[in-house]
Formats: sequence, structure tokens, C-alpha cells
Amino acid sequence: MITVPIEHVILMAAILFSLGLTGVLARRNVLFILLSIEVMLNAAGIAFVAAGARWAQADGQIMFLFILTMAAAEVAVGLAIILQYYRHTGTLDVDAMGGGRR
Amino acid sequence: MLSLLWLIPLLPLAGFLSIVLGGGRMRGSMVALIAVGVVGLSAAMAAAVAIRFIYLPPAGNSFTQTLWTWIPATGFMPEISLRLDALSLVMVTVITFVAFLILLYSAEFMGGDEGYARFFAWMDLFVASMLVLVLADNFLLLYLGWEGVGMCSFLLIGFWYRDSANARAARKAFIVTRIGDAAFVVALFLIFTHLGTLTIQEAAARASREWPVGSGLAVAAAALMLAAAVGKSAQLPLQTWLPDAMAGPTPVSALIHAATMVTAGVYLIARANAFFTLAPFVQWLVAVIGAVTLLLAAFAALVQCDIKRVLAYSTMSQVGYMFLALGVGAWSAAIFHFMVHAFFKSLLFLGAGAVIMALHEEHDIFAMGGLRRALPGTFWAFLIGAASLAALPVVTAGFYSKDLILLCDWTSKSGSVWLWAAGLAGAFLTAMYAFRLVFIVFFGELRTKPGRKPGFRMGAALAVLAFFSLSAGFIQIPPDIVNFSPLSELLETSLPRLSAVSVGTQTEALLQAVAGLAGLAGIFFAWFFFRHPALVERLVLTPLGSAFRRLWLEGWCFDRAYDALFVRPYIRLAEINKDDCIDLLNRTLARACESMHYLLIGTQNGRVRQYAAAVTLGAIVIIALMVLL
Amino acid sequence: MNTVFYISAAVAILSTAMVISRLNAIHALLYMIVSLLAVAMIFFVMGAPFIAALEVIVYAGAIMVLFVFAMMMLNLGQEAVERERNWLSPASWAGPVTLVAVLFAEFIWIVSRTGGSLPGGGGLGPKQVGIALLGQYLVGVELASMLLLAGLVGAYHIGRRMPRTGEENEASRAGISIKQ
Amino acid sequence: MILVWLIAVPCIGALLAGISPRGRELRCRGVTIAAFAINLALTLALWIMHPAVLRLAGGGAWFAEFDRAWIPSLGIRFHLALDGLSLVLIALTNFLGLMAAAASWRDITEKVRFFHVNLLWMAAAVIGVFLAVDLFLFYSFWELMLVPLYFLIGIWGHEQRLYAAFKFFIFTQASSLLMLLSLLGLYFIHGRATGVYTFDYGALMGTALSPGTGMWLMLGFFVAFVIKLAAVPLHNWLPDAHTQAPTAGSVILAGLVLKVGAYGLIRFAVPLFPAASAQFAPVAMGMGVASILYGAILAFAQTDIKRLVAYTSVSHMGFVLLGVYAGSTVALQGAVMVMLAHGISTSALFILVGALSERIGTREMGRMGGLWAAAPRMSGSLLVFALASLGLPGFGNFVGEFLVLLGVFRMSAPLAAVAAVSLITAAIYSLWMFQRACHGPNSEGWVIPDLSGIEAAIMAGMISVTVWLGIYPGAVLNVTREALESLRPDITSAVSSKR
Repeated sequence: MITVPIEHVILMAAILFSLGLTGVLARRNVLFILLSIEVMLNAAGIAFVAAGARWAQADGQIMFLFILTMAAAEVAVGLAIILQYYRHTGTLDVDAMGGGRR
Repeated sequence: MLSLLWLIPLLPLAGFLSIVLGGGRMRGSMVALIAVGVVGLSAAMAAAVAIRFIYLPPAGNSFTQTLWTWIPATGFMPEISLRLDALSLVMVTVITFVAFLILLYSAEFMGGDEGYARFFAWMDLFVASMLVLVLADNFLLLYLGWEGVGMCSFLLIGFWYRDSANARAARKAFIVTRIGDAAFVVALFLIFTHLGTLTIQEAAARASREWPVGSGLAVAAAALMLAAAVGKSAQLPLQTWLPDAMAGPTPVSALIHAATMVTAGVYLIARANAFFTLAPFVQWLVAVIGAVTLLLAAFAALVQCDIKRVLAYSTMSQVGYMFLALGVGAWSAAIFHFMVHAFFKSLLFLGAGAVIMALHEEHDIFAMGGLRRALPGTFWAFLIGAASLAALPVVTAGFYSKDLILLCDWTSKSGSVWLWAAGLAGAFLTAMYAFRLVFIVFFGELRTKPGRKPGFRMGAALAVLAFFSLSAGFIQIPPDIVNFSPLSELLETSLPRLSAVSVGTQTEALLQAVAGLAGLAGIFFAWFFFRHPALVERLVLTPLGSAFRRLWLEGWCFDRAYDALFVRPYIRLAEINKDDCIDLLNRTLARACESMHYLLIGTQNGRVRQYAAAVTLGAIVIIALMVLL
Repeated sequence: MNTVFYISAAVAILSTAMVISRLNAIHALLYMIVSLLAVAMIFFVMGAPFIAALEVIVYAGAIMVLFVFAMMMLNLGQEAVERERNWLSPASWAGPVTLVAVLFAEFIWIVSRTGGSLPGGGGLGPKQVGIALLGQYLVGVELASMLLLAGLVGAYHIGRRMPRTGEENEASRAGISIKQ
Repeated sequence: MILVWLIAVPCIGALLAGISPRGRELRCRGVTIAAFAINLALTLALWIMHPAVLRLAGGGAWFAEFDRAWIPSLGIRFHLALDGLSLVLIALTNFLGLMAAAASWRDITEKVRFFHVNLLWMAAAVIGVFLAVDLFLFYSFWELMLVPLYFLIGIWGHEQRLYAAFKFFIFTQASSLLMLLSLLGLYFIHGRATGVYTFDYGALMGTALSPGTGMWLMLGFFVAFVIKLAAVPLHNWLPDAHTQAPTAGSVILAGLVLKVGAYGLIRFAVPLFPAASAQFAPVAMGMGVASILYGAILAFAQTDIKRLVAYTSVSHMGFVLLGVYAGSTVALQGAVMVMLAHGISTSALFILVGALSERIGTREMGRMGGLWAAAPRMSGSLLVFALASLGLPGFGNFVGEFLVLLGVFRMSAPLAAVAAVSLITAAIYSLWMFQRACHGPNSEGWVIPDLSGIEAAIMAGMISVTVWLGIYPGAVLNVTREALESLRPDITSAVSSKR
């Protein structure tokens, strides 16, 4: 197995996370935002697994499992919402969502 | 017999309770029977107790009856206990007796009033409170009676409550006397804190033992009690409530604002004489207040047009005499005058009531006149009362009591010729306004035709009181005439004797003559002015005359001054602060929160990306804090 | 071995960068799959073969397929790409990028202060994970299953066509009739 | 065990009232009244037999005790104990609960069941507060009290009820958080010093504290209790809450909630921090006097009759504050008397004022007048309680106020003298209120029904109790003596040594 310094793994997770965050903040298409969220979750998962590997404990991997579960549920519901939304408004612009409220 | 003492105040109280609980369903005659009956019984008990007390004096010339411990607090155990000694005996006898007569009178006088039962309920409660006041063994119980009479006075002044002016007068009476009461309460604190008891005799004894004469504590205690007495007895500077108090029904004025309650202050000072003896300055102040009040009130009485207001100022003035007597240490003379005054002043009030009733609620004396023939019985009663008030020599009771006071002013060690002179001037003025009233109301031509004449019950009350107004003086005849003074002998078993400089019999006789002449001169002047109204007219029309007339008519403008100094500022303060300036602080805080809310509500715009950005920013800040700290 | 990690990391980062910058959603999705596969590789080399497998099966397999289905139902065409181009002006992404840059700097600061390296060795197989999962974390598993159930019901409930008022109602009725 | 029943009876009552069928309001009211009556009977039984039967061996002033573990890991116990002070206050609670339930007979017609549930819930919580000697338990009951009251004001109140309920909630909630902080502080300091982590009142009583810490912890408790007590300048929730609450709510507020604050001061704030309290006493007494006079002036300024009565509460509770910090047993006894007497008299005033404004449809005094002729029994009762609240001897209020001032005079004569001015100001507002309502011309021509049978019965009960307190306060003073003597902080010595 690899023996790279743990900082490198974490750094990589951080980069992925930052990219995901950039996507969430910069994109207006809900679909892209959802994808970016997946990226962020994935990055967090990497950090967990790396930490688990660092201490040779299973807990990190279990946390990843939970994240995975959550991501699955989230995507299912999120995509359903997006579909419904699109059906009603014909757009995927996140800025148009709820913008009408005060 | 003495052990039934508790029944004397309880009977009127029972009368009050039964009328309050059942009065709505009772017939008027039943109410009157109960109300008058219980006070009558009480008077009979008092008489029996008095006979027993005089002929078979209990040990130590006093009898104490403890009913129960009122407030069993730690280190403070005032009891509900009654004490009968010569002073309270005289008070109880006079109060029950006069009250009985006045209630008898009222049973007829108040007939047909819609508040008949209410009237008698309050009257009975008043009698009960007054009896508690004079029978109390400790200051706290005395205070109970003291406030009780004040409350009844409030209720009865405002008896005809539909008129806001009456309600106002009632409120004023209560609040002004309450100022004195507050001082009284502080006096109680002072006495208990420094003497460890509120029992009057015990406290007096300890005070005499522990406090040197003129010590600060004694002066404070006496001064506070004086303030209380001044409030209740309508003396300067708290006298303003009494003239307005005439808004109540006339029997109320007779009983409460002439015969009994207003003399409670006199009773208090006499009861607490030990404290005043320890504070000569305050005692001197008592005399001065009395002298000033009697003169100011007499002047005010000279010009009033309302028959009851004349009598009200006269009451103030006569109580001033009692204060004058107390101030020079003539305790029993004050009580003597109280007794005589109770008779003749209630007689005058009841007579005035008969006149007012006959003239259909007419109070203005200038609308009266010539009633001598129309109401002969009332006329004679009123004349006797006025004569006694004016201290017509030898035949009236008022002469003996007033003369005794003047004599004491002259002879007492703490007296002075100035006090005597004030008293003498007062005697002259008293005779003048008393007979001014008689002449204007009963002589001259008939102006208003009288209606209802007093019936049996009113007549009987008037007759009995008239009899006593003449004869009550004979139980205390000056030594230079006949040496017969059972009253002061009785009273001196509980009150200290006057320490007097002895003057010769001749001087005494001379002083009497001068006093008598002053009264006669007053009557003469009253007659003179009555015969020459033009003279009065001209006197009044001079600038000085009209100014004084206005001043006296308004009772020396005390009302106006107090209004400007205390009443209006208080109301103003209340109005300004109606919405509670402290709440302003909270409201400001709330408003600040609200504006923050409107500030933040802008961020709640539904734009998901901005939320995300905010979350990111938050993360940045938190991590930055973590990094930096 | 370490080289594999660095290469995979580079692939993952590059493909992720493509994900967030693509105009066409399908392209982004494909890059995303690449990224996930790279991450699965990283998991594998870090000694977590079970997780690596799951990453491929669940993430790259199931979840991404979900996306594909969604995109098919949305049926985005060329005009959507044009719209994306309008939306993705430098002015719109300059702010987020700055923000994230700051956050990233902070990450680096924190990461630079951690120490230690991965132990190498055999890693943790599915067995250990399974034991921990159904032992210590049993409650978590139950909760996760409940979450999945909720997600299922939620997605079904939200995703079904609801009758609407007014024109939408008309439209949806028309849709139904077309289906029939 | 009887202590548990005291709390359980209202709870059971609340349950029964809550599940009583819709449309059968009578049963709901009956259950509520029965619950209060049973509880009152229990309390009175305890009261009557207290000296002979109920002396706990070696238990100090406690009459009865109930102690079970609750959350042992944190040292929290379900510990109830009853002494004379608690006993009289619980009696007051049940009595006023009974009165409030009876007074709402005609008043409350909507959501009847929920109303009665709240009433009983409230009573249970208040009784719990009076019984709890575990500080955590005390705090739980304390918080429990808040919710039903919020509902009572917010649902059945008058026109500005939401504002009032909200204000009340924020004030009291903020204050109880301060108390929670202090409580935890005390818990940890005691735990650290002795190694025993406990919330037990008896154990915490002797905690050694540095002066600074003691002062801060004391202030936490003090502020919480004083807000409930509504002393100036923390009184602002009171006028709004009292005015806007329905009659029963006002009764509960005036009669119980204010007393809870006072009870907290007597039971906790002072005995737990004797040194800090002694140091703080002058400030507290100053607040007391300020409340007395400020409340009186503000009461006079009001034109809304209910608001006037509300401000009189501020004035009267000033006496309690004064009495608690005067540092003598007499003053403390006076404070307890004021609590009871004020509970009765002000509640009665609220019931009367509520009945009056319900009949004429306004609370503005300017529109009242001359009601004596229309409603003599109501006016008579109003008179009695107006007189009671102005401190006329013969009523319980006088006894209390006199004892308080007597105790204060020993410590500071000028302060007592200033407080005695309230005799005058109280007379002004009381008579003003009474006369505005009942005297003067009946300018708007009101024709209103007099007190109904139930109302007359309520008034008869309350008048007899307040007179009884006035002429035989021994019944209360004897039963509370031992408790109060043991609770009295040694303030006098601290102050006199300073002098």
C-alpha cells in the first residue's frame, strides 16, 4: 500500500472540496450544483477514509458508507425535486427559485 | 361587669355586620331599630361600666382585658386588648351617648333616603371603630380604630356619591388625614424599636425611665404623633379637609366631624402625654398650633355663608382650644372641653340639620332668616348650642370648659400670656360668629317657608343634647365659685395633674370676668352688625375688607396653596410618566431588535447560492478564528 | 504505489475541474464518472478495497445513472448550452472563486500543521469494516436504512405528476391524454 | 407521599379535564374545581395537624419529605420537602386556583378544555416550585410554569394579548436562563470543592464561595426572582401581562407568579448566598422602596382600571422585596404576610375588575361611574379590597406591611419612613379607583347585573380570608415561624458590624 504523507491525501481532498464548492457557488444550473455537491461529499469521504487508514481503524470507511447512503438519498430526492420544478417552470435557474419571495 | 368591656365595641360592630349582610332585605324601621338599638345598648353598657368604675374602682384605677394575641410575630406580639381607665371611660361614655342620640336623630332625618341601610351600617361601624380607638391598650390597636374611623369618615362624607364633589371631598378627607397616619405609623416603629413595646402604658413608663427630657427620640416620637393628631383633628397645617367634609349628611358631620373623630387627635395626645412631657418643645408646638388654628378658623367662620361650613370652622377652632389646653399640660381641661364640645357642637349640627331639612336642603344662611317663630323648638336648641359655644357665662357648659382652658393657659408653667390672649381673642370671635349665625338664621324676616318640622325622635335628641349643653359644665366648677370638680379628680387618676403656678382667687375671678366679658362683647358685636347691615356692606367693600373676606371665605387659601404645591405636581408627574419611562428602555431594546430583524430579513431572499456563499463565508470566519486564536 | 496515488489524484482533480466548468451537462457527468473512478483508485491504494468497490458500484454506477435518467427526462438541448454560456460569465464566477480561494488557503494552513503518513501495510478489508459496521455502528446502519427509505418515499412522492390548478392543470391533463 | 399527591392531583385533574368530551364543559369545570378542592383540603389538613403529627425527626423546619433518585449520574434527585412557608403558599395556590376556576365560569367560553388543562398544569407547576428542594427539580418546575401561562395570556387574553404574552415570555425566559447559569455555577463549584456533584438544596447551602463569585451567582438568582416579583426597574412585563390576561390569568399571575419570585428569594437567593445577600441588601431594599413608590404613582396615573390594579402589584411586591432583605425575622414574616394578603386582595380586585369590564365592555375608568346604585354587592366588594390594598388595619395587607416596615425601621429608619409614604400614595390610587368606578354620576347610564351567585360566593370567601388574615394572622405566623426563623439570613449582624 501507499506510504505518502497524509497531508497530501488531505490536500487532495481539500482541492476536490474547493472545486466542488466553487461549482456550487458559481453555477446557476441546479443540475450542476447537485453534481458539485456530490463532488464535495466525495471529497469529505476521501478525508475520512484517509484518516481511517492513517490510524488503521475501520471507522473512516464506515463514515464513508454513511456519506454514500446519504448521497444516494439526497440525489434521489434532489433530482425528483428538480424534475418537478422543471416541469412547473421550465427552467433550471437556481436564482429564479424562491426569488419571488420577499 | 368590667369583664364585659369587649361588648361595648362589639355591639356596634355586630350591628354593622347584620345590616351589611341582611340590610338589603330588611325594612327601614328594622334597620334603624338594629342600628340605634346596638348603640343604645352599648351606651347602657358604658353607663353601667362607668358606675362600676367610679364607685368600685379596680386596682390601679384601670382595667385591662386581653382578648387574643393579634400578631404573634417573632419578638413582636401586639395583642387585641382593651384598657379602661378614667380617660377612656369618659371618652367611651360620651361617644356612646352622643352617638346614640345622633343615631336616634338620624333614624328620622335620613328617612326615605335610598341608602338608609348603608348609612346606618357605616355609622355603626364608625362607632365601633371609635370605641376601639379609645379603648385600645396598645398603639397598634389604637391605630386600627384610628384608621377605621378615617375609613368610615371617607364613606360617610361620600355618602351621597352621585355628586362628584362629594366623592372628591371624601377622598380629600381620607388622603389628608392619611398624611398624619403615615407619621403615626413611623411613630409606632420608633417607639417599638427603641422601647420594645407598643402597649401605651408600658411604653410611656419606659420612655420616662430611659429617655431624658428633650432627647431626640422623644422629640421625634412626640412630633410624629403630633403630626398624626393634627391630621385627624383638622389642625394646621392639615386642616383643609374638614370644611369640605361637610358634604356628608348632617348627622355625620355632627357625630364624626364635630363630636368624636376630630377629637381623636386630642385623645391621642392626652393618651401619650408622657411623650409630650418628655418633649417640651413639641408640647409648646401643640399649644401654638392650637392657638393659631383657633384664631384662623374663627376668622374664617366669621364670613362663611354655608351654615355647615360655619360650624365646621367652629369645630376646627374649638379643637384648637383643646390643643391649646394640651399644649400647656392641662390634660383634663382638654378632655373636659372635648366632652362639652361634643354636646353643644352635635346639638348645633343637629339643629342645623333640622333647619336644612325644613328648608329643603338649603345650606345658605342668607336664604334663611326669621325661623324663630316657624321652628321654635329648633330655635331654642340652636340658641342653647350657640350660647354654649359662645361660652355665655354661668349658665352654659361651654363657659366652664373654656374658662378652665384660659385659666390654665395663664397659670400653667408652660403657659404664656400670649397663648391666653389668643384664647381670649378666640372667645370673642367665637361668640361673634356663633351669634351671627343665630341672628341671621332665626331673626329678621322669613325668607324661605319651612317644610317638614322635626318629629319626635329628632326633637328628643335635640332636647337631651340641649340639656347637657347647659348642664355638663357643672361637673367641673371653678374653685372660686364652688369647689366641685369630680371630673378632673376622676381624670387625674389616669392623666397627670397640671403643674400650675398658683394665682390668687382674685386673679382667677378676674380672668373669668374678662373671659365672660369677651364672650358677651362678641355677642354684642354680632347683634350690632346684624342690626346695621349697611355697615357690614361698607366694611366689605373697602379693598382691605374685600380681600380679607375672600381670604377668609376660602379658609386662608390653604387649599389653593396645597393644590399648587402638592396636588397638581403629583398629578402632573403621574401624567407625564403614565406610560412608564422605564418601559421606554425595553421598548427601545425591542425596537432595536426589530430593526436588526429588518436588516437581516434582506438576507432571507430565497437565493440558494447566496445562502451557500454565506455558509462558506461562515466557514472561512470560523476557521480563521481557529487559526488565529 | 505512491506514484499511482499521485497520478490518480491528478486525474481526479483535473476531471473535477472539467465537471464544474462544462457547459453541457452530459459532458460534465462523464467527467464526473472519470473523477469518481480516479477516487476509487485512490481508495484502493489507500488500503480500502471495499470502499473502492462501493465507489465504483454505487457512486459511479447507481448515482450517476440516476443523473443520466434525470437529464434524459429534462431533455436539455443546444439552447441549454447557450444559456449556460451566458450564465457562466467571468463576473459570475469571480466572486465564488475568490471566496473558495480564501477557504482553500485556510485549508492549506491547517493541513500543513498535521503530520504523519499513511502506514502502508495491508489496509482494512471488508471483514473488519463489516464487523465494525454491524457491531458498534448498528444504530447508524438502522438510521441509514431509514434514511434511504425516506429518500425512496420522498423521491416517489415528489416525483409523481400532481394535478395542478389552472393552465398547468390543463397541461398536465393534456400530458396524460398524450400518454394514453 | 402526600407531597407527591399535591402535585399529582392537579395533573390528574388536567388529564381528566383534557379528555372530557367536547361540548361537556360543565364536567370539565367540575373536574377542575374538584381537583383544587381536594388539594385545598389536603393542604388544610396538613396545616391543621402540622405541629402534632408532622414533625420530621431531626428534619429542622420540614414537615414532610419525599426523596427519590431521578438522574443519579448527575446528582439530580426528585426531592420534595414541605415546611411552613411552602405550606401556606401551597394553600394560597389551591385557594386561588379554586377562585380562578370559579371566576372563569362565565368568562371563558372558547377552548374550555384546554383552558382548564392550562390552569391545572400551572397549579401543579407552582406547587412543584414550592415543594422542590432539589435545585434542578426546582428549575424544571420553574420552567414548566411558563408555558401554560403563555397560553393563558396568549389565547384567552384581551386585545393586545400576543404582545403581552410575548413580553412576559421573553422577560421570564431571559431571567430563568440567568438563574440556570448561576445554578450550574453553584453546582460545579460545590462539586469541585467537595467531589460530590449534587443539586440538593441542603448540600449546596453551605458551599464556600469567594465574595466575587458569590455575588455573581447570587445576582443570577436575584435577577430571575426579582423579574418574577416585578420589582422596579424589572417590572415592565407585569402591567402588560396582567392587563391583557383573562381574569383567571390575572389571578394566577398576581396571586402565584409574583409569589413564586418572592419564594425563590426567601428560599434560595438569600440562604444560598448569605454573605453576598448581606452585601447586596441595601441595593435590594432600595429597589423595594423604589417599587413601592414608583408603582403607586404609576397606578394612580392609569386610566385602564385593570392596568391600575396591575401597578398596585408592583407597589405591594416592593414590600416583599424590602422585607426579605431587611434581615430580621419580623420583616420576613411581614413579607410572607404581604405575599398571602396581596395574593388574595389583588386577585379579588382582578376578579371584580374583570367582572365589571365584562359587563360594561370597557376598562376605561373615564367611562365608569356611579356603579354603586347599579351593583351594590360588586361595589361593596370592590370597596373592601380597595381598602385592603391601601393597607387599612384589619386586613391582612396591613399586618404584612406593618411588620415589614417595622423590621426595616430597625435597620434603616429613613428608608422605613420613605416607604411609609406609600400609605398616602396607596390611599390615593385605591380611592381613586374605587370612586371612579362606583361613585360620581352614572354618566353613561350603565345598568348592569350585580354579582352572580358564584361571584358572590367567591367574594364572600375572599373577603373572609383577607379579614381573617387581618385580625388573626397568628394562623399563618405560627405555622411559618420555624421555617422563617431558620431561613433568616444573618444580614443584621453583617450590617450592624459595618455601622
